[in-house]
Amino acid sequence: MENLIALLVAAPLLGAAVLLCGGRRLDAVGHWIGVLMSSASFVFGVILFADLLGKDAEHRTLMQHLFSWVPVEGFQADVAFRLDQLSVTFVLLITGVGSLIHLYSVGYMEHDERRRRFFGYLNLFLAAMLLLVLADNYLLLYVGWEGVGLASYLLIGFWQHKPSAATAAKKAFLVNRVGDMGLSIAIMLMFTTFGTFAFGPVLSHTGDTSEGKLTAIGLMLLLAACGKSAQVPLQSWLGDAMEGPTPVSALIHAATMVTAGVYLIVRSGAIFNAAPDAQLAVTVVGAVTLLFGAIVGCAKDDIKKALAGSTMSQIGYMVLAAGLGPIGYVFAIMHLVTHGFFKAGLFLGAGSVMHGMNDEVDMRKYGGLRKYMPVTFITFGLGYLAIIGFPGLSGFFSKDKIIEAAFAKGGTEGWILGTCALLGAAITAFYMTRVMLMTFFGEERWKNQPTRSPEAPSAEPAAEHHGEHAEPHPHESPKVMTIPMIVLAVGSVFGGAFFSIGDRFLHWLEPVTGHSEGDSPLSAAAVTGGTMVCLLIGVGIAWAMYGRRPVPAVAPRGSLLTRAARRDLLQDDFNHVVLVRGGEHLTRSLVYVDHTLVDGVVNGTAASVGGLSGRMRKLQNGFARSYAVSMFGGAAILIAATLLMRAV
Amino acid sequence: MNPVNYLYLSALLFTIGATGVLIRRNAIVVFMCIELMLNACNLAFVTFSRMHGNLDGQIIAFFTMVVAAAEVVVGLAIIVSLFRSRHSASVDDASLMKL
Amino acid sequence: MSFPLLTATAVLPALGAVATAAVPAARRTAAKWLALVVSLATLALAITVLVRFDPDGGRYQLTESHAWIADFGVRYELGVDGIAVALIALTALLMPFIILAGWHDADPLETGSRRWRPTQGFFALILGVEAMVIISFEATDVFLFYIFFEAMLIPMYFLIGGFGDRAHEHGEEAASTQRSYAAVKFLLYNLVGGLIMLAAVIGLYVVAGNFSLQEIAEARANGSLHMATNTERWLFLGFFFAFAVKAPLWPLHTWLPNAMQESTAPVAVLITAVVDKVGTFAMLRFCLQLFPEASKWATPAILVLALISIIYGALLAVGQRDIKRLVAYASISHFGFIIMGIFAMTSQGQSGATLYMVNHGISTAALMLVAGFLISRRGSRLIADYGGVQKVAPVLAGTFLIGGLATLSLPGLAPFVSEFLVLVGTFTRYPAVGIIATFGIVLAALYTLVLYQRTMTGPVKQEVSAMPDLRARELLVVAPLIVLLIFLGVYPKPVTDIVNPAVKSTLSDVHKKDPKPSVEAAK
Amino acid sequence: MSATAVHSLWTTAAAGTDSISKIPAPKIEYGQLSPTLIVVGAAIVGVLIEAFVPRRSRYYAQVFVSAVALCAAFAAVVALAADGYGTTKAHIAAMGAIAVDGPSLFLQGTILLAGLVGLFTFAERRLDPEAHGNRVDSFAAQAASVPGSDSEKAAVKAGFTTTEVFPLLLFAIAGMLVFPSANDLLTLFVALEVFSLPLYLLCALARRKRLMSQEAAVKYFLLGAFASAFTLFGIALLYGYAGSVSYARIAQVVDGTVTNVDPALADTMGNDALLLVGGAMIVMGLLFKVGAVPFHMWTPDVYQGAPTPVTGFMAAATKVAAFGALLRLLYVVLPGLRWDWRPVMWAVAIVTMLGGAIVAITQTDIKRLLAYSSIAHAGFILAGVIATSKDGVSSVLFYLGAYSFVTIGAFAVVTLVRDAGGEATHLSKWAGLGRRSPLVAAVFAVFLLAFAGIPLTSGFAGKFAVFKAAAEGGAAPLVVVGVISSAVAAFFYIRVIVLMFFSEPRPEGPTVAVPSPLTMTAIGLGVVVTLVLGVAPQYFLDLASQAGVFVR
Repeated sequence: MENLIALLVAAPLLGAAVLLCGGRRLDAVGHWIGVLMSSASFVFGVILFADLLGKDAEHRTLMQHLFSWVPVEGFQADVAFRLDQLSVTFVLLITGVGSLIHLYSVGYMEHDERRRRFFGYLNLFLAAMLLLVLADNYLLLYVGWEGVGLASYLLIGFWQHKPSAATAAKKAFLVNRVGDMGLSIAIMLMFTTFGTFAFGPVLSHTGDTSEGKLTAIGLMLLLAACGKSAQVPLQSWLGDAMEGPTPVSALIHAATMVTAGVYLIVRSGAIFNAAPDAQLAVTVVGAVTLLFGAIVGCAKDDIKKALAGSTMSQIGYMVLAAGLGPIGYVFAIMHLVTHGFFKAGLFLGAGSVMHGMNDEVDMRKYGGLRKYMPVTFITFGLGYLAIIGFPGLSGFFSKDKIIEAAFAKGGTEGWILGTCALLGAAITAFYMTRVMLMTFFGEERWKNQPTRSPEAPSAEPAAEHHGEHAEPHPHESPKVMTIPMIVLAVGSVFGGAFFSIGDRFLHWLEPVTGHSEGDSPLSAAAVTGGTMVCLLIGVGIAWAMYGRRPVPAVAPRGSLLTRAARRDLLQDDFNHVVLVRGGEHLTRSLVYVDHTLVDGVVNGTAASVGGLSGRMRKLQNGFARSYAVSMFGGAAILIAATLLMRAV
Repeated sequence: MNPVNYLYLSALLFTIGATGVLIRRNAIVVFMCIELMLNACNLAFVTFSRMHGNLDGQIIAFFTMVVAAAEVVVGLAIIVSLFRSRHSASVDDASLMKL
Repeated sequence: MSFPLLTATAVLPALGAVATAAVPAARRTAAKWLALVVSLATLALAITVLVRFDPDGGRYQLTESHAWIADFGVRYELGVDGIAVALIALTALLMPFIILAGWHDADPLETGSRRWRPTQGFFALILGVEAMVIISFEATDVFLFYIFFEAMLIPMYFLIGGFGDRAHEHGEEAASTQRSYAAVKFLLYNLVGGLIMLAAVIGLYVVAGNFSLQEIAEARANGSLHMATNTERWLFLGFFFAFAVKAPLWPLHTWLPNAMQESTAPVAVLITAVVDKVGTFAMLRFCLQLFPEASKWATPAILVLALISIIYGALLAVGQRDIKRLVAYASISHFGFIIMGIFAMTSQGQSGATLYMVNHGISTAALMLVAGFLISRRGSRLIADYGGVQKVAPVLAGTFLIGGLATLSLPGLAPFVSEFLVLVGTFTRYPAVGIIATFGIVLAALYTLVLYQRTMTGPVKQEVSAMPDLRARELLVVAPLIVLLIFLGVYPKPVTDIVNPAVKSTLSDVHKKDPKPSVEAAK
Repeated sequence: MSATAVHSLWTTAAAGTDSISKIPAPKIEYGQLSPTLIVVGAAIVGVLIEAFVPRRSRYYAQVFVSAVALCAAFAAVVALAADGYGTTKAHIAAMGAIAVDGPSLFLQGTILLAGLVGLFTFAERRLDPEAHGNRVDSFAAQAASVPGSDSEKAAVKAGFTTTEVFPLLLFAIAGMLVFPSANDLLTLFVALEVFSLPLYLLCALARRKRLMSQEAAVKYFLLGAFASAFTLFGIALLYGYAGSVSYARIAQVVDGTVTNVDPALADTMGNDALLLVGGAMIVMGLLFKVGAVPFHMWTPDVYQGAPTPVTGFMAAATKVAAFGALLRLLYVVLPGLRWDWRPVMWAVAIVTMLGGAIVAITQTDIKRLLAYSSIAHAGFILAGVIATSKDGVSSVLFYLGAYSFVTIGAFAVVTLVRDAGGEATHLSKWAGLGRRSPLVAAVFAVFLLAFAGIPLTSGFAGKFAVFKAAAEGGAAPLVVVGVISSAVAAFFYIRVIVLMFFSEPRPEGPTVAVPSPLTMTAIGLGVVVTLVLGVAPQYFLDLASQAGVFVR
């Protein structure tokens, strides 16, 4: 049974290889190969899952050792997989949602002549992501870690002819690299501390070393997580990543890849448990990000960017939970899964809307679409209710638990974190309602005015196939696109309930993550009540602003905060001024230094020797008598020197 | 008379000759100065031979004369040909090659 | 007396060079094929060496030893350890690709004198370089090594100065002047290094009385040969300077960008991927074995220089406007890593460094050769002259991207393994150095992706719109390299197994042990 | 004849006890002096040929005689060496005048070979375009006729050639053969003049650019005579110091082994001032011949002005002979003074190496360039001389052997590159030679690389040998300076290579004349020796090290 694990990774990898090397002759069937491979690995996942279920809780861990990868003296890195409750959860999420999105893409990318390549990249991503969650040591995890980075780079920049896309892709990779630095340093620290970096030994020996070392490792892991999961301060890439095709945004930048950071933290729980300071840092990052993302989400008019903000903020929730330690791990993962469902659904919905609207992304040019695309409206709506935590839907359970846990952290920290979480819930409700209203309700702002007005450039070139400046004719998307949306909607409706009733999910994961009930200052009921209140407030304000009053087709100037939020709270501008400009100056001056100083010294020496030569050459003036003089002088010196030698 | 004085004389002659080489322009004169130096050498040889009481120095003096004579032959030949082609025996005019 | 395999491996290309040079002017293509065949035959021999070499056997194997110049205490002594074997294999492996890639680089534009045969010369010189490089990897006699270490410069010099990119932004005249400037710079830098080494070599003879690496190393080990501290340090510096020029290490690096910029892509590969490796290899083999104490004494300074090379090279790569210069500075950064790994004096560091030499050779070859194909199509080296190539030549762009990803050492590709080993190996002994060096990987990503973005993505430039995709020959050059990159990235064990024992004995020469982890978690 | 021989003859006569018949005839080992004697004899025959053989056939007769003589002499040298005169039977012949030992035989051999190769370049008659239907060599039709005058034209028309050059060459070689083996100061001086005077004349005999040629001769002659005057005075002083001119005797006095000093002579005998000044003056004379800074200034002008074959021969053979004499002087006569002259020689060596290398950088004439490079090489050799060890001697011998062939070969190549005005020696004209005639350019490149001391050429082996000796002799700083100056020197050798191969050929550039087998042999021999001594020098190193001992 263990041997299946490798197949999980192998299937999509094979798919990627075939699709990318296959050449044009595969264009016709390429996308179906992609779908086949992803669903194949989903099937394997299910089989393995069933196998695990068969075992009793303690022995639900499958290991597969393939071969010794980098054997050097003390440094032994193997290619080995570990399939336990945690990883299998991810496997199912990744392959499941992945397969759905593959299916969706078949329809969505229909008109793109490079569709084969697109599916190749998607498969590559699946393979890397599975490698990430299945790896049995940090170095192998690192491979998956960068692998998904590469896939996301390729997919964000899929439409490379658009400078914006290429830039966004590059930015994403670079920011992630900064995070990867953290991961590699963490691995080095582990190696020096434990002499290994395999999960088993490292996590079981955390007791034997100093807290300082563990804190260092923890912080480095956190840095890595920030990069991958778009947490402050490394969140800036996620917004731009929306340049990629929408299915990519749904799969990579909502459901799976961006949650890798959470996986890393939960997986390394043992380290964080032993390093409270690192944990605190994690919670802080989480709390800050969940507010940051939420605020950004409120101000964006680009539907995908708005959703991106919300992704950021939701992952903030997860990280926050993961930072709370054993209290939160389970709920972090649980929220991760439910979020996977409804956020993916939302993105697909957004994609479907754009598909029907000539790839218009500016919500101010939407409105009243519910009549035209009912399925999209319903699925999107369900996703909406799920994310704001409408009672009974999945978001409600998972998010509520996290808020509880935050309070349960105890002490002032607990209060602060809890309040942040609550606040976040309120803002979430606000911006999601805003999206909902602007898109599906209100008057139809897209009537009698061409889309793709200069200030809202299109994200998708598929427009080239529809008329450029024609008035859009909203229409429902084809089945191949709607079916995945429906499935995901179902998931986002019932997922939470399914997990929480009888704490199924808790008991499932406990053996891996461990669990402890914190002593919450507030009763669970109180928290839920508070959440409900926040929710209502958020929705209310949104209704007041966008439901009752008509939405202006051109964004109003807005308050200072709004304008800041539109620009990702100026964080990008900071990067630009400090890093980009500064870097440019640095490199330019270094180039100058290399040319004038380092090279100059050498050339200078050469030149000076040449000059000396020129001057000495003048002595050779062609007059025999002056030669005689030099001989005479030389003789004199020779004699004098000889005598002198004797004298001294 | 103390033979050492002859040595001083020869040294003096040698120096005069050398100086002549350095300051005179006419090749012939320069050459004569060189001959003078050789003669100074001869004087020294003879003197030393006297002091040591062996004849080597005097023999050498003969040899030197022979050599000097040969030198004159060659030297004059060269200088004359130079003079004929340039109509000047000045060593300073002969400075085509420099630097 | 068995078959002198090592000599054969070196002599074959030498003979091939002579033969190639002798091919008449009219039969240009024959010369090319001849060169290719010879290089393949050499590869076969190198593989035989690889097979005959027993990793668990003695330190130096397949040894040959003959009297040569008794007066100078010089013997013709050959022998290979794991490190040498790996590098010989690399050299022999890359040559066919270099030759194939340079297939048309030396076709004469104008037919000069009847006896003027640039093509024959080009390939003959390449083979000559191969012969000299191989023998300097094999030499276990310091003098023998030195001779070829120096002699190598001459053919390289003609390759750089004599053959350049076809089209040039300022016309052929300017091109030739720039070329000869680059060539002279290359030669003088390395010659000065070599001459300073010559002084040290003579000094070594005065101290040791012979040049046999093994004898001297043994004598050092069992104390029968004592060097005064200062003598050892001076000699070490003499050797190291030459190797640092060759490697090249900051601040002795400025010849490399010019050389790589002006020479054709295959020659540029020859420089960084093959010839420069002799420098780093020699640090491992000679500096550490002959002067262990001095090596340890110099380690801090060298590490700092290596660190500067890493960061400085990467930053300058970011600032370049010329594709080849960019790759050159990237290589400087990578050589910083290699040297850092060597002088970290840990088994991970040195195994990593050796592996790095091999991987860097392959990855640079891949990147540079594709870049060469690109340049040959557009006739310009300036990044700004490209854009949107991905659209018109997807395969070219794809291979270029893979080469770039290898350069930024993406996990799954070969360079990642070696780079990480070097970093870990350094980190275990000098954490600060390791951490600073890690910034290098971010910068690497920066310059590679910027290069890719500017050249391959974005709207299609007018000049590149008609650019053909990779031809069969070019694909034949690139594909195997890429396969190799992936294979060694996934399964480097074959190389590490060969290298590890050699590294172990090198470390024992300098009396260094790996630092122990504070917790014995590993089972 | 030698001084001591003569004087013993005189003194016995002065004793006057017995009748003249009792005078013992001086004992001369003709066999051991045969190389010199053969050459001298041939020279005299050459003179006779000039006198009696009709002009048409003179050239052939001269070449034949000279070639035969040189080969015979070389054979004699080999025979002597084989007979063990170089090692076991080494002794002092001709009543103390001539030392027959390793160094002298080795150097004589080298000189003879160099002379032979030189002879080939002298005899080359295919390079210059035929004048009025008769082949001409690179020497003036009639030295006496004024350049550009009618008489000259007439001489050319008549097809005159200066076949005297061959006897002159032989005389010079004879002098050079004696020079390094001279074992007393008088012989030294005589030999010096014997090989200098013919050279002075040869310098004046160029066919083209006669004014420059004559000027070179004048400069060389005046300065040479000036230098030899110094030498002679030095000899006088040493004689005054030791009361004898024989090396052995002087050496003994220097060591103080001779104690029975007549008090009356106390102020001269054993007076160190005389010794030091005298020694310095003689050394200066020799340094002038090897062209060491600051006595080098004649070198560039003379090398440039002299007919190129003469330059090549001079550059090679003169250095060999002069360094041989210098070695013998310093190792046999003045070893006791080592601590006095070594520091001075250090200084000379350093300024010579650096001076030669640095000034060469900015030269624009290939012959002057080679002149300066020869100066730099003199510096390198001096480094070996200073080692004052057996290794030092043998390394110098080896270096001289290697160097002389490279030099002659290089100058021979220079004779090939010609344009309307004869040889095109200006560097700018060599641009793109590699494109026009790759072979010639390649050969010249080999010579240049050998000069630069690149491994696998004789230059490297030689340089390594002398530096090794110097380092072992405790002159490490000298080695470092040497290394630095070789780096500087490398620059201008490379410059020429760049010029030949990497720069575009000029349309009005020179043509490369196709030489006769004579010059080809000269060049080919140069290349072969260069490579053989570079790759497998062991045999010759053995030869040199066996020859490394002076007889005292």
